[in-house]
Amino acid sequence: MQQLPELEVIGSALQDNVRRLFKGSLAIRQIDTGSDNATEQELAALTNAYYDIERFGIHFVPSPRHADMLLVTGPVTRNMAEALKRAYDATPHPKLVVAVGDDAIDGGIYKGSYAVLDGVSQVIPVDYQIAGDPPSPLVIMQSLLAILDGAKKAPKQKGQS
Amino acid sequence: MNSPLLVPILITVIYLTSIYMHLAKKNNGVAGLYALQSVALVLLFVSSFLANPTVLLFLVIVVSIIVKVILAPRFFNRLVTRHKVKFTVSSYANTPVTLIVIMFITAFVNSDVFLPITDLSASNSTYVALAIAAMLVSIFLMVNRKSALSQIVGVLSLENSIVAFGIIAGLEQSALLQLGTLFDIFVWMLVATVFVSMVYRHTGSLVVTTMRHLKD
Amino acid sequence: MIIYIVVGGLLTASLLSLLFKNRVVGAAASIIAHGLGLIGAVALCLRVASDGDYIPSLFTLVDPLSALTVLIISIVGLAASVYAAPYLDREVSKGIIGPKRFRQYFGLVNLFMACMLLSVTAAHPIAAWIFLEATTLSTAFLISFYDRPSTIEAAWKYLIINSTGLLLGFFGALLFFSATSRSGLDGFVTWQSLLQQAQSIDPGVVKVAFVFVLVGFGTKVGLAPMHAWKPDAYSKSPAPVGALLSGALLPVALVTILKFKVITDTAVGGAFSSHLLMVLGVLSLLIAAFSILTIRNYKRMMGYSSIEHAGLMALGFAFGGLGAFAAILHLIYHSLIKAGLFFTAGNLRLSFHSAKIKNVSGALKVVPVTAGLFMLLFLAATGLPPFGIFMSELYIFGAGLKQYPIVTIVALLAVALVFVGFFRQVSAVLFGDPPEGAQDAKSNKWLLIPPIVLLSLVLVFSFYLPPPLLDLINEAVRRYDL
Amino acid sequence: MMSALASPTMLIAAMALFGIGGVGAVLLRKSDRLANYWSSAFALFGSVTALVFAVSMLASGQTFVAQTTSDSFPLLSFALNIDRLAAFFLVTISIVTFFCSLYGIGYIKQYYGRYNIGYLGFLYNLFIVAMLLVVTSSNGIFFLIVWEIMSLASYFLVAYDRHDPENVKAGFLYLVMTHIGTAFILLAFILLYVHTGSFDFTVIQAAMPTVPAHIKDSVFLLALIGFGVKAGIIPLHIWLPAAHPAAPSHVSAIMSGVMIKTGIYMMIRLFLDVLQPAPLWWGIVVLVIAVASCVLGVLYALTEHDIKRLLAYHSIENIGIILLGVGSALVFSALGMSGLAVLALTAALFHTLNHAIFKSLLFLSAGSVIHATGTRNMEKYGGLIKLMPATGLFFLVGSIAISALPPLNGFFSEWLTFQALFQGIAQTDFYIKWLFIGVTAALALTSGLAVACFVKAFGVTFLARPRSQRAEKAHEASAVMIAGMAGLAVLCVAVGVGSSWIIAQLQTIAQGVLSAGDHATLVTVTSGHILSIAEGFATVSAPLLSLLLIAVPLVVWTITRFGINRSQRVTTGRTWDGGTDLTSRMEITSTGFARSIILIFRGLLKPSLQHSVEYEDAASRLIPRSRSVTLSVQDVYRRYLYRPVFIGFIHLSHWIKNGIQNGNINAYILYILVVLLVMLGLVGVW
Repeated sequence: MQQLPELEVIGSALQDNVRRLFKGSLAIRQIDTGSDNATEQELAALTNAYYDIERFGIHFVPSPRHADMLLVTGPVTRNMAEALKRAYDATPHPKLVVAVGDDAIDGGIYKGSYAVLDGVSQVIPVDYQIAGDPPSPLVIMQSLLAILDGAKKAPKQKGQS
Repeated sequence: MNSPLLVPILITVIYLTSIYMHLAKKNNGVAGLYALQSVALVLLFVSSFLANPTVLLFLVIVVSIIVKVILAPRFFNRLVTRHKVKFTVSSYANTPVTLIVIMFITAFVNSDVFLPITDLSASNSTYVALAIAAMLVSIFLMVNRKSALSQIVGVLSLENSIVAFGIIAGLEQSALLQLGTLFDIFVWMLVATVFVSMVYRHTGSLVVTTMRHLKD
Repeated sequence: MIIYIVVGGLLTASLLSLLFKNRVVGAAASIIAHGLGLIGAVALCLRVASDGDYIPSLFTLVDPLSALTVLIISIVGLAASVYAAPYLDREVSKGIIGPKRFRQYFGLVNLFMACMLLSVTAAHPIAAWIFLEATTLSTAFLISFYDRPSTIEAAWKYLIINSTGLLLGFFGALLFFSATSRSGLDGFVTWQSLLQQAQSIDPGVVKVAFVFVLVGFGTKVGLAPMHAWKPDAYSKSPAPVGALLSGALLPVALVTILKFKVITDTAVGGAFSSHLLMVLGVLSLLIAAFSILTIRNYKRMMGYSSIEHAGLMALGFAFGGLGAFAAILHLIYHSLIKAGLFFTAGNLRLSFHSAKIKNVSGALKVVPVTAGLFMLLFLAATGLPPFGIFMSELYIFGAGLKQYPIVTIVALLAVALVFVGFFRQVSAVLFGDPPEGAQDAKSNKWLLIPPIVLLSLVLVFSFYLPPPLLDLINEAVRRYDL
Repeated sequence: MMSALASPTMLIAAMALFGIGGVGAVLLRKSDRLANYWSSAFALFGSVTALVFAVSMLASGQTFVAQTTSDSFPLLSFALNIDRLAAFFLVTISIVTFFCSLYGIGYIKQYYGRYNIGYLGFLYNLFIVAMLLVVTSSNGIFFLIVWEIMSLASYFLVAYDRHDPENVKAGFLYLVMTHIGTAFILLAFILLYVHTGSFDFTVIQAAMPTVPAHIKDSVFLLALIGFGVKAGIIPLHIWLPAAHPAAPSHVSAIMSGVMIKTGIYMMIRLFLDVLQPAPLWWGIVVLVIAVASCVLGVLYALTEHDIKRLLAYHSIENIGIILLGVGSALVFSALGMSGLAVLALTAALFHTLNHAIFKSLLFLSAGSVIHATGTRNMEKYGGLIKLMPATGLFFLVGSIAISALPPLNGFFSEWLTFQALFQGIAQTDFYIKWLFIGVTAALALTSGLAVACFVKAFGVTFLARPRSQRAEKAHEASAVMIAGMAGLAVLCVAVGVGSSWIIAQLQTIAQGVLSAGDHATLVTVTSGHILSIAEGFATVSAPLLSLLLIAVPLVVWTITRFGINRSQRVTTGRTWDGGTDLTSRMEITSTGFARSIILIFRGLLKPSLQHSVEYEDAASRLIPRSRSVTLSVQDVYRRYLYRPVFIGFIHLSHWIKNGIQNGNINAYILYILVVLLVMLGLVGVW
């Protein structure tokens, strides 16, 4: 019960940022590039009744065509590399790419395996990283807030490659 | 018709022979009945000749005797002996039914329908009717009998009855034409007997019901 | 004299082919005789068209209708004999018949032709009958030409049924003399004198007589239900004989009925004979239509087609007026077309070795010219324009619709059904993949020229009737339609 | 100048050109190329000549009558009567044949070496000549002759590609149906002859007051059936979806575009001209048939996946729409509302012209597609617009036109038909009013379904990705074929834009047919382009509408491009596929597209739905290997009407044949005996 205010605080800050940057609605496409599903559990928790991230204007969408942000999880298996690249291409500009979880950042515990490419940045340019194995929902939210804060400061930063 | 008694007897003979042809069990019998019928016909010619003697009519009589009385039955008998088909094959209707049908035919001929024709020769109207009845009975022979030989005899008997009708009803033709007709009949007989032989050769019997391959 | 010369020529050809073993002699002689016959027929027609009836002797009387019939017979006869030579040649080379059969064929065919010519030009009804009966005798051996069980069967049926029928016709003819014999004309009665005497015959007798004549000669024409011999005889005889039976013998027998019909009509009015003809005509049409629908043999189909056309002609004459005109036209067209159809059917048989429809397909691939001709002749036979039968059928229906609407409509539907059935079979024969062993009869062009000539003739007559021909038809209608 | 062009010499010249083309093709048959060029070129010349003649006839407003009686045959006369109506049909025919002949030059090439091109050329020219004569002849016998020649020529064209047994069957069905139809027509004409003493239309028309009403009614019904077979009204249509696909495409275009209109022509000629005055129920019957044809036609079209059969069913639908006009005209003229009758007939005539243009365009472009892919099955197409853009564009133009979307020609004729029906609702009394309400609803339904159907046809054929190897290797049609299609596409637009002027012209034709004077004018054209019905009941301006339809998208595009998204940058990437590769199996199929509509109308269409599942292990039936659903629609008329009748006839035939011709000679002689006795018995009666 003590955490509730913290969640609310982060949430309303997020909401403010989303309202300002994305006219009230941030669309996220989550891409699983072969993760162990731990990060997915946490991301899924974001939409449960407790966190209910949608009330702050953040939605998970089914297609990268609709997305403002890509949340990429997993160490990028060889088979998923091409799909990741296509999803990245399909996402309209401007877009944010966030690698979520340690394995997404550099392969994590899978690092060096013959089956993985050791991190999202090996395949597509990554804008932000959210560390943790897995990061908890609150961490994710905090990170998102930080990302949006950063984006707010440097709005012309993207639109590259 | 100068001999009032002769004509009725002869025409009755023709009529009766055509009925007996239905009943005959042997092929020779059918041929014999035809010969008898032809004799009666020739005698009718003779009575006509006595009334009105001409050379041509005499010729007709002679040819008739040769063709119908002598040659035709001999052809048939030779056919029978050559092919060893002594007994004629069965008929569709049994004897009582056959007789009933013949009765009906005779009654029909004596009905109003044929009145104008039987009246052609008022004095002989009954006998005219008998001649017509003989005709129809002959056709019925062809319908009823399954033997090829009976069918030939049926056609010939039909011809005999028609000629008899012509004589009695006074519808005689020019003798020249009668000779032509006789010639036709003679050739017809030759052709028919040849065909009977061919039928026997190809089917091994004289039963016309074996010839039922040409349908639809 | 013309007619005697023609008949003499035919008989000579008959004798020559029987006497000489060389088969060229018989064929050549009969083609020459038939050619002469055609010239004679044309001359005869021109003469009758310009001068009226041609009566060279007591025995011969050629009126317009007879002249037309002579012309038809001669055309079909010439075409048949031209076709027969290569046709039989091919059958000999295929081993279907022995080489000696040439003699038999040409001997009998010439006799057959002579009998038909004599029958149709005979002045005396009984003489006409005698020669008609003689045709039965000469054709019996032509039908059994292949000497197989089935051909014997066909010929036997032909012989017995036709003899029975003709004897009935003979009886009917005799009855017509009931008036004349008493009025002292004794013996030699011509059609003309019979017609003049017609009024004095007892109407009752005339009616019965006409029934016998109709049934009797109707057998020879092939009107249903006396038609039963027709499919058998047509399918089992050699193709040119079929052409002659359908194209020449049918008109001869029909014309004989007409000659009696006009006498009957004079005596008892037209309604009686019309009604009888109508009954037989409709019956023929219906039976033919339904039979053709599922027929399995294309040569038997020709037989039913003839029955259908005989029925149509009977209807035309029954309706009278425009119908009679149309019926005579129909007679001409039908003979030419049907002969052509028989020739093409013969060609098909030569190529496919079978008259069964299920064994014949893809004719367009194997024998394109024959198949094309077959198609066109089929269209002509079933009354599609521009072929003349369309016109004649139209006139026949036009003549009948007002007075006999039901008969006409039934006839119209039956004709449509004939088309469906016929077309079904033709379609099966022409299209598809040919069976194995079918080969083009590489081809003697003389097997194709007769049907082509006949088709062209039909096409010409469909648009243009030469004035003498038209005169003859009109005169015939005037005489035979009261 | 005008009178020279309108002289009959031009018509004779046109016929002669076709004749030279046909006969020459046969003579040149040894060389496929020469035969093709020769016959097509002369068909082109002939069409142009006929077109010039007919247009100048229309322009000069004269009527041409000629007659040559036959010496040999009574009652037959080669009588031509070219009034405005006939001239209008001449125009329609010659426009379509012109472009089809052009297209044919390229299309025929695929038959080189396989079939005889000479005979194709002959039949093609014969077919056109016969059609031209059909709409100009004014003697019943002469008409029947050319009518049958037309049918026969088209039969041979249908069965031309004879190596496909389906085509042979289609030809069989076609000729049988058309022959039965002709039998009815024959009966109708004979009936008229019996009661008027002539086969000449003018004489018949003059003698009409003396003809009893029941005879007129019989003639009406017979002619309706007879010409209905050719026009393809339901339920006499069964030959149409079989025969039109079977013929070479440029011939299909002519058959569907104009040949079936000859049936309409004769209905107009007989019902509205020769047999007038007509009772009210004729019009009602025609309207009911028209409704059945248009609704069922479009429904069956929806269910088709054979592109040419689909188009053929649309012909049935459009014939229905045309007949709505004709039927309304009949109803109005029976009610004495000659102005409305003129309006309705004008609508019918206009739709006739339009359908001729866009349907032949559609058939030609379908022909190009078939030529390129070698199949008529739409499920095997897809993505063709990338490979054959011109054809795709023309098909789109045709689709828009046939879907009655403005500003193409189809819209205006259907709009006019609607106006006629609205006037019917507005101006008639209770029962007729409800009839018109029903009819209008049916037409509205038809229009909607037609759009759906062409969304399907165009989408499945040209959009998405190729669904077969042949479709991947498709190639654009050759230049002449494109020229042929382009001409018709341009006409679609031009007739649409110029519809006010054309409708005004057609109105005078309709007035001529109905012998209604100028006062019977409901359609007025003001300031050159505004078409107004019944003094402002409804107005439309085709040029303005077209301008609007071009301007609005243009404006929208301009604003978006240069206003809202000035700084927008466009990048082209690959299609988002969710990570899996796109395959043609992911596309919607034509059956799938139509499924929901079919199920809505399952009461009418009686579709058969079949599920079949194949299992890996048949015993346990746990894991399915494949699952297929078959949705098929059979023509109910074929199944419940024609098949039983045909089978019945076959049974009857067997029964009669086996009963009578049983091979037993005794029976044969018995027939003779029985006939003899029966007839003798009848002697007393007659």
